[in-house]
This record gives sequence, structure tokens and C-alpha cells, in this order.
Amino acid sequence: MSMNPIRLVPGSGMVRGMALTLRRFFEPKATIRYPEVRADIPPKFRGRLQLLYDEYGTLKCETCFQCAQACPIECIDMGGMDTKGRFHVHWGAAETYGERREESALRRSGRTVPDPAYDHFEGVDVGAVDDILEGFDHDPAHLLAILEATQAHYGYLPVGALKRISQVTGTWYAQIYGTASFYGHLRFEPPALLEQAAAMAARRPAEQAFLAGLGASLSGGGGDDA
Amino acid sequence: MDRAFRARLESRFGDVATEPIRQRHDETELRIPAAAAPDVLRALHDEPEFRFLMLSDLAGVDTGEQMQVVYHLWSETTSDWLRVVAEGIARDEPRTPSITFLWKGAEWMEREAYDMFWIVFEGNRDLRRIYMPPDYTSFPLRKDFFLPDDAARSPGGGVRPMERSHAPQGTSAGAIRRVKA
Amino acid sequence: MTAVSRAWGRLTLPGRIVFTLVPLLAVLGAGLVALIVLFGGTAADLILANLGFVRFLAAATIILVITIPIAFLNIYLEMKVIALMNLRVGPDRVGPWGSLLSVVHGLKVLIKEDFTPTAADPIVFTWAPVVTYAAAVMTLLVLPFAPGLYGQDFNIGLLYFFAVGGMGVVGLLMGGWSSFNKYSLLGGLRSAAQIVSYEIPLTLSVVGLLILAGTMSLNQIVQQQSGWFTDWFVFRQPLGFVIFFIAATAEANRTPFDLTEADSEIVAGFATEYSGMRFGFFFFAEYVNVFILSALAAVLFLGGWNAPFPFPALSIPLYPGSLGIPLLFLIALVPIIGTLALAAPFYLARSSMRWWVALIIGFVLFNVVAGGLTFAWAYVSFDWVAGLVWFMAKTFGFVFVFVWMRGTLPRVRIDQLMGFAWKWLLPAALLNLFVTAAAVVIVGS
Amino acid sequence: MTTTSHPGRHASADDPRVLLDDEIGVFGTVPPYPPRTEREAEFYTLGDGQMFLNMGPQHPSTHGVLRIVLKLDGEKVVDLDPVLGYLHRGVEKLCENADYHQVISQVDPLEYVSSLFCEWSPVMAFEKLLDVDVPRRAEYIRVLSGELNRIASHALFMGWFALDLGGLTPILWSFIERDEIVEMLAALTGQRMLFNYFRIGGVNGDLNHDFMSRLGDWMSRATGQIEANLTLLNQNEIFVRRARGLGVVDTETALAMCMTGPNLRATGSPFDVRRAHPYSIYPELDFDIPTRTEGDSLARYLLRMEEIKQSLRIIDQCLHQMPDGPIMAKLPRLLRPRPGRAYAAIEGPRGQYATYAISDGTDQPFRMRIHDPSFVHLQSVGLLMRGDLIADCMAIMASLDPVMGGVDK
Repeated sequence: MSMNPIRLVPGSGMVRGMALTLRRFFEPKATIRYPEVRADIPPKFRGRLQLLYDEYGTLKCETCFQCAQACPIECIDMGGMDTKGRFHVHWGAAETYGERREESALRRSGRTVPDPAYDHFEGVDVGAVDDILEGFDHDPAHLLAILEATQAHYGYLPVGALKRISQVTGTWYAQIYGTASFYGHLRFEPPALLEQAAAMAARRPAEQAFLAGLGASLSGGGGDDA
Repeated sequence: MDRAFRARLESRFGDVATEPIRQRHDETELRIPAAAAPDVLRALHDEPEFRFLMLSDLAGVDTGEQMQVVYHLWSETTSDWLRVVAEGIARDEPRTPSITFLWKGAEWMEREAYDMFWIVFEGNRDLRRIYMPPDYTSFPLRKDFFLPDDAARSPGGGVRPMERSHAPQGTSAGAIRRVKA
Repeated sequence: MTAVSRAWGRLTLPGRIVFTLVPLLAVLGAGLVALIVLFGGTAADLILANLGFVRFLAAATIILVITIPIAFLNIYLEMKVIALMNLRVGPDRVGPWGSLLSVVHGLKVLIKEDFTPTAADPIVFTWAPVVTYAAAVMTLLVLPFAPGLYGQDFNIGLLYFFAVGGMGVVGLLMGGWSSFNKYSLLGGLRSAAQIVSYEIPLTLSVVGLLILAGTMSLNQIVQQQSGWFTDWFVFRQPLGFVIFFIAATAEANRTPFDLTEADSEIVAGFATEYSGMRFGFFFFAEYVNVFILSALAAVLFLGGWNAPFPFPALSIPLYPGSLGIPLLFLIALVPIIGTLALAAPFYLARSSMRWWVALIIGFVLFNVVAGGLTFAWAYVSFDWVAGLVWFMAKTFGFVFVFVWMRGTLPRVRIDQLMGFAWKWLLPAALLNLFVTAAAVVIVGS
Repeated sequence: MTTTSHPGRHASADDPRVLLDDEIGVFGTVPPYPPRTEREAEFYTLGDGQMFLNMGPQHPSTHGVLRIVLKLDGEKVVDLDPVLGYLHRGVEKLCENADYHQVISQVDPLEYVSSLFCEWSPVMAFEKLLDVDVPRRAEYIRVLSGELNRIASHALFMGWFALDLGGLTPILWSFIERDEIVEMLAALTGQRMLFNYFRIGGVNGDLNHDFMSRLGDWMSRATGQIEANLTLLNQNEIFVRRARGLGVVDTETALAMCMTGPNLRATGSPFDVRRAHPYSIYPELDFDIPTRTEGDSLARYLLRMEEIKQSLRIIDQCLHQMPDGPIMAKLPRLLRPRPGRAYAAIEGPRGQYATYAISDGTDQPFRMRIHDPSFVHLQSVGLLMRGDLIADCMAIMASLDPVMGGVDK
């Protein structure tokens, strides 16, 4: 390959470079002027976190904890009613919620945390759990049986007990929670709380009837699309 | 799987190997005692039938029962990755010879293994901590490492198994993960 | 609570300022008038007696003041031109096309914390930017901007320029030394080595020109280049011009010789520990230096204020004063008529246009036209306007080239930089000097 | 048994960390603690007229948070000691506590300019552990997106290299190229930087129209644009003079320093995992492995620019040969591979990315070793730089193209 003789002149490369920059000086620019012009987001973009609503405007989330279990950095956290009308605790990073913020500050400063919010979670004697786990050889493969035995002992599944199981067997809390919430015969609340939940669930048909009536009155009898 | 290569390995290193040579997919595994690693690796590097000039990777492994240093080598003479597992390093006081005399580039990888597993490579002239600060005292990738984090003392403790500050009580047998692989 | 204080309490902030300023200004104005009445004659006598000194003071004040807009303009050019070359838009939010951004930068620098490192030498640290800035400003004094528009016309003008300009490096060195930071130290020493080395080819490159010109006064050098552009020294001293330009790049610490503040190597060089207005002084000095060296290049080699061709002497017999009373009508009516006349075509041509939009367009257009006409008149009538236009055009042409180079070239290494100065530029400058001298002797004899 | 105190813990009494002591002074000649190793003792002993310069962790051109202690003699770098760990996130530990699917998103941010390659080797290792065959279409998509990512990474390298040599403009031009590719990959994978696209047994999502139209649009003008950008540097005398003969390394030393990738190929060795130990569909594709023999910074730069052209060739072939079929192998939701070990290495833009995974039969890897080329290359900076100037320090480091996210893991 023969060398272009012009290239042998010292400084010619710099001159070419400067010619190139001068040409670019007049070319259209690549900047997107952000607040006025917004780059189009591809349809598959998944940087936007949102919960899905169904066509009636209620959340589709069933608090099944599947996403929390799958989340690699454990940032997902939730709370609410599941399909059976039971209230589920939320459980996540301590800093996530306002009500835990003070506790967090205490913790960072090295003082003991009074922790009233968790008294009814922690206020169980977990010695029994240890015995149960000993019986199952600390093997998370027998998780369902462990949970059943725990419920048989306490009458329900206290959070403290679940945490103990998680701690000892090394299983993720979300996994234990997912298992426990999957089976209808396992419950997280003492029977008293269950009654409240049942009462709350019993209110639901009345609310639905009210909403239906509202919809009918709004549509003015013109159609039945509500 | 390169059967001929396996035969060559068998005939050359059969007496040093602690276990029969295994092959799976495109990997050939040779297990040797850690003390023999410099000689074996030097032979693999220099002898014309092997010519393993490239050290692809050096990894420390804590199996829960012993420490291992795993070398992955590449050569033109075979189509397999050669995995040399230098095993039998005591967990209490892991010491093994360094191979920086063969590959100077192993220096940082050995430092990393030291940093993470407390495996002391004798002969590495710069065996310092590499990732963790110099005043750090524990070895994070060991299986008996539990994170002494404030998260472990919080009500959320136990939600993440790795944030335990210590092995759970009453579980001496199941305290750490082990592998027989 | 008196009525005055109650009224004061109800005032807004602008109101308070106005109510404070108005009496103050009134008192001051009255005092001034009284002073002029009492001592006006004496003062006028004094001024007339020391006209040279007064002229010097006025020029120094004006030059000190105009360095700020010059630096702002250079900074804006730098930001905008490099951005456009990078295929960016660059500053476009503050002011039209972002042109006020450098002003905002200046204000930002003013209100930032003025920080001195604990172990720094506070006196040297404080004075370093002042020395650098003063050196830059003082060199402006001998630059002839236009016929009759210069601070002082020394007969050793060029020598003065190089002597005072070389003082800037003392400031950089002071800053680098006193900052108690190794990056600063390296930057300061680099700048000392670099600028001292490049002073020599820079000075030697113009010696050939001085032989041709026979004077060191910048004014006379410019006057010698009047006429066609072929009389410019760049065509008689091409090698000298190239050497001068390269050495000037190094003197101004511009890319590819910006080693003193090479951010990828020594963070910000001598300015690493500076913040606030002290950094601002360094920053301004740098950009003023760019302007000064561009101006010097224009003066020495491109004919300074001279137009590239002799302008045909047009004498427009337009003396506004001779019009008398009709001038008042002209001033009153022409803007309105002009605006309406220029707005009418837009309003009539496009039915969708609102009348006030058309009026705004007409007003802007009228201003452009009137400004253009005024400028043309001034250009033809006044020597110094024409001279200033050409001088600024040439100077900012050079500034653009400096910025353009920054947008294109990478940085050289310190040993390459020094080697280039001593191995290539210095012999070339000597060769240039030798050839010029020989040619002068041969032609002269 | 409570094992609160680790058997391996040192007593910290012999480890007094004294910072800015009056006796040492700010320009002290010893590190704030007694030297631990032979090398450290040697390094922290100052010779006549030498001084330390602490470069980083806050420095404009350390490519992340790296600290380098330079031992200087004037402007000349006598010796240097990189200090790592400012970006250490314990990815290997996190991977041991995540199940196999979650690992992919853990390794993603390792080298954030070429994330797909960070995903590729773990995914391949897990596929080996599970004995999964990846559908051919998925392999093609992996190669296609991977080569795009390689171009993006090399384009960025060009910009960083020029920036460290003092050129302002190339980085912005190369960011334009990179941004087009990244937007394209966002259309394919759903994210701009941390793609999280490869799955064990395939990829997450098929090629879509958005991606294909952007790709076709870009391919039609990519070559011209990249060539134009290159003229700014390749012919520039200042650039060439600075990069030529800088940080020269020969093949033997490079192999001893465990260098791979473009840095090794610039010395003349043709080692490229894509050819030396073929994986995926690379044996079926027609492309060259460019090599150069100089082994200096300029060779490393030119080699990467040549690789961009080869990657464009590969992309072109992938688009023409793309088969139909599924993009995921049939796999259970919860993966529990048999106990065993697997090693998988791939050729990334910086060299060989490798993963060594050990399974103990549970749903989480027992040990996951990530081999990152940046880490290995960074340790040879000292070897390449003895006796050069500070300015060359940055240039050599940039020519090795380390990414601190990968170095510190």
C-alpha cells in the first residue's frame, strides 16, 4: 500500500483533524434538549416501576411475595390484603418506611431499639421452634411440615417463629412467607385478629353493592357498561 | 472432551493425583495435593507435550471442610480447559506455595484469595489485603464468615441469611454450607 | 414606633434601595457640582498640565475594566465553539444562545467560598493570582487597538510586552508553590519550565521582524503594514509567524501545550487548591492572555488595525449638526416610520400574523437596519472605528483558532514539549533571524 | 457453638493506624502503618529526591475510584502501587446468596460498559452445570447483542484514551456512537446499561421491530461514521507520537502477567477465546482475529479499532444467518443443578471473562468465582510504566482499558 505523499508532510494529520472538527462545527448537533424534547422510550423499556391496575381500578397485586422472592437486591416490599381477605405484614429494608426511620437512627447510633411495632411479632418463645426444627434436622426441604408443626404449637404462625426458621435453616424469609401464604390452612394472625379480618372481608359485598348502585346511577340507566 | 489429553495427563501425573482425572463438557480436572502444585504447574507450563502457557484463572475455594486453590489453564495442545485443583489445605491455617514464579500475573489473584479466604501463598512477595481495608480482620468468602453488620442486630435480622453475625445456636452441624463436589 | 419607621417597614426591597440611593446620589451630585464650581478651574489646569499622566491613568482604568468582558467573551467562545465541534449544543439557556453563561460563571466564582488550605503559605497564596492577573492586564497597555486608541506608545513597546508578560509565570509558580499540594507544585514547575523555555523562541521569532521594521514601537510596526494585505509581515516573515504562533500557544497554556493544568494528569495544576474569586483571577488571566497573544499576533503579523486593502476614501458629507431643527423631527419620526414601514409587509403578507407580532418584528428589523447604517457611517467617518473593527476581527480570528485547536488536538508530553522548544523552535527561530539579517544586508547593500 | 471470633483473625494491636501524625508529616515517607510485605517495604522506602504522589481515589482520570500511589523522581514515575477496593461490593458473596437466576442481575454491574459480557460467562457456566442446550436462535441473538456491546465498549475506549491524552472531542463523538448502540440495546433488552438480558438457557425476549429498525438504520452509516471519527486521532501526529512506544510489552511477559484480549493480541499472540476455545456459534462465523506485533499503547488502540470492524462483520453475518426457533430452553423455575463444577470463559472487549461455579445441589451456587480481565490487566500497569512520566501513567492505564467496577468486583 503506497503512502499518500501529503501524509508525509509534518502536521498534515493535525490539519486534517482540524478540517474535520471544522466540518463538524457546522453539522447538525446530537444533543437532545431535554425538557422540551424527550427521547422516545422503547416499548420494552423496564426501567419504570409501576403496579398494574385492572380495568376496575383495583390493584392487581395479590401480595403473593413472588416478586420479593425473585428480587436480587431485596428492594421489593409490600403489604395489604390478599385474595382471601387476610392482612399481610410488609417486610423489607428497615429504611423503607417512615415509621421505622427513628428506629433506624437509633440502630445506627448503637443504642437499643425499643421496637414497640414488633412486640406482637417477637413476643413468642421461639424455643419451641428450635425443638421442631431439631426434629426435622434443620432441613428446609421439609418446610411445609415445619410450618404445620409450628402452627400446631402456637395456633398460628408468629412472625418471630418464621424469622427463627429463616435464621436457622438459612432459607429466605420471603420463601418461607411465600410458602405459608400459599396454603389456606396456615394463618399468620391469632384467632382474634382473624375475626377482625373476617369482619372486614364481610364488608366487601356491601361495598360492592354500593359501587354497583353508584355506577348504575351515574350511567343514568343508559347502558350497563359499569 | 479430549480423551487423548486425559491419557497424557494420567501417564504424567497419575502418581501425584489424589483422585482420578475427571472430564465433563470441555473441562478436564486434575486434583493434586497443594504442596505439589508448583512442580505440577511448572511441568504443565514447560513440558512440550502440555505447554500450558496461559493461566486463565486462579480461585480460592472453601468447601467447608478444606481449602482449595483452583487453577484454570489453557494450552494449544488440547481443546479442553485444564482445571488443576490443589486441595487438602487446612482450614485452620491455610498455607500453600505461590505460583508467582511461573505467572507473575497470579500475584493479585493470590492476593485476592488471601483477602477472601486467608489462604497464605508462600513465596508471594506482596501478600496484602487487596479489596478489604488493611485493618480488616475477617475473611468474607469463607463459609464460616458471618457479617457483623448492624443489620444483623435489627428486627430485620434473619431475613437475609448472609446478614447473620454468627452461626445460629444449636445448629453446630448445619452451621455452614459444605460441598462434596 | 414613629411614622417614618412604619412607612419604612412597609417598603419592599427595591423601594428601600431607591429611597436610600436617591438622597445619597442627590447629596453626592450636589457636592460634585460644588467641587467643580470651586476647584474646576484649578483641576482643569492640573489635567492640562499633566495630560500624559492623566491619559495613562484613564487608559489603565479602562483597560482594567475591559479585561472582564474580554475574558467573558473568550470563555463563551470557548464553551460554545468546542461544544459545536463536539456535536453538542453547548450553552443555550442563559441569555440568547447562552451568551450570558460566562457572566453567570463569573458571578458564581464571586459567591463561592474562598478557601485556603491549612498548611498553605497564606500571603503567597493570596498574592499569586493577583500577580498573574496584573501581568496579563499590564501587557494590554501597549497594544494599539486602533489609530489613537492605545494605552501608551513606548518606543520599546515589544520589549515591555515580553518583559511584563513573562511576569505571569511568577504568579503561577507562587500559586503552585504555596498551595501545599503536590499537583499544584508539579503544575507550577511545569508552567515555569514551559513558559521560560518558550519565551526564547517567542522573542527570537520576532527579532527578524524587528530588523525589518526597525522599531520596537507597536504603533509604528502597525503603521508600516498599512496598504494592501501583501504588506503584512506575515508574508515577509512566514517562518517567524509559525514559530510565533506555536510559541504563543505554549505561552498562553493552550492545547496542545496546556500541561500546566492538564486535568487528566495533575488535576488542575497550580490552580488545584484555588477556589472562589482567586481561582477566578487565574481563570480570567488565562483568557485575557489568550486575547493578548492573539492581539499581538494580529498586530505584528497581520497588520493590526489595517484593513486588508486600502479602503477607497469615501467622504460622506454627513454632519448631523448641520441639519439644525429638522434633526429633532428626524430623531422623533424616523423610528416610528421605519418600524411601521418594516412591519407592514409582514402584516400584509401573512394574514395569520397578529399586529403586535408584526410590530415587534418591524422594530427589531428597524434597529438592525439603523444600527447597520450607523455603523457604516461610523466606519467611514472615523478612523478608529474602522481600525477597531479590523483589529477585533483579526484578534478574535486568532482566538477562534486557539479554541479550534483545543477542540481538536490532544496534549503533548512534557519532554516532547521541552524537546520541541529547544530542538526545533529555537534553531528555526535562529535560522529565521539569520536569513532575515542576511537578506536585509544583501538587499540594503 | 458460637463462632463469633474467627480463628483467622489477627490481633489488631500490632496494627496502629496513625493518620497525619506530626512525626510523619503530610509529606511523610512511610505509610501510616508498618509495612506487611517485602514489596510494600520496598515501595514505601523513598530514595534520594523521590516523593510520593497519591493519585486518586478522587482524580479525573482514574476510570472510577482507583487510588494509585506513585513514587516520583521529578516527573518520572519510579514505581507505583495501585490500591483497590474502593468499589468493592462483594459480588461473589452476593452470588453465593442468590439463586441461579438472581446471579445474572448481580454480575451485571461489574463492568458497566459491557454488561452483556459479564452476564454471558456466568450464564454459560450454569448451563454447563445444568447440561442445558441453548437454542440456536438464542445463541445468535447473544452473539449479535454481544458484538454490539463490544463496539460500544471499544468506542468508549477510544474516547477515554483520547481524553487521557488531553483530547476533548473524541469522547463526545464516541459517546454519540455508543448512545445509538445503547438505545438499540435498550429496545432489545429493556435497559440502557445493565441489560440483564441473558437467561440460563437462552435470552429474555426475542428480536423486536424497534431494535431491528434502529440496527438497520445504524448499520448503514456506522462504518463511515466510525472511520470519520478515527481520522481525528489515527493521523494526528501528536497522538501517534504520544502513544507509540508507550508501555511496550512482549508476548512472553504478557502471558506471564496473565493478560488476555486486545492487550495480549497487540503483542502478536493470536489468543482469542472465540477461536482458541470456541463457544456459542463463533465457529460458524467468518471473522478475523486482528493482531499487531508492537505491543505498545498505539497497537492496543489500533487493534481495538480493527476489532470494531470485525464486530460489524459478525453482526452482518448474524443478521443474515439468524435462524428461526425458540429463544429459551425448557427449564424449571427453580434450578437445582447436580453437585459439580463448571468453568466458562468468553472473549469480551477487554479480554477473557470467566466464571467458575461450584454447585452443591441447592438452588444457590456454592462458590462463584468471577474472573475479570480488568483486574488482571491493572496489575501490569506498574510493570509497563517503570520510568515513564506521570502523563504516560494515565495513557498506559487508559490503553489497558480497565473498568473499576470489574476490577473491584
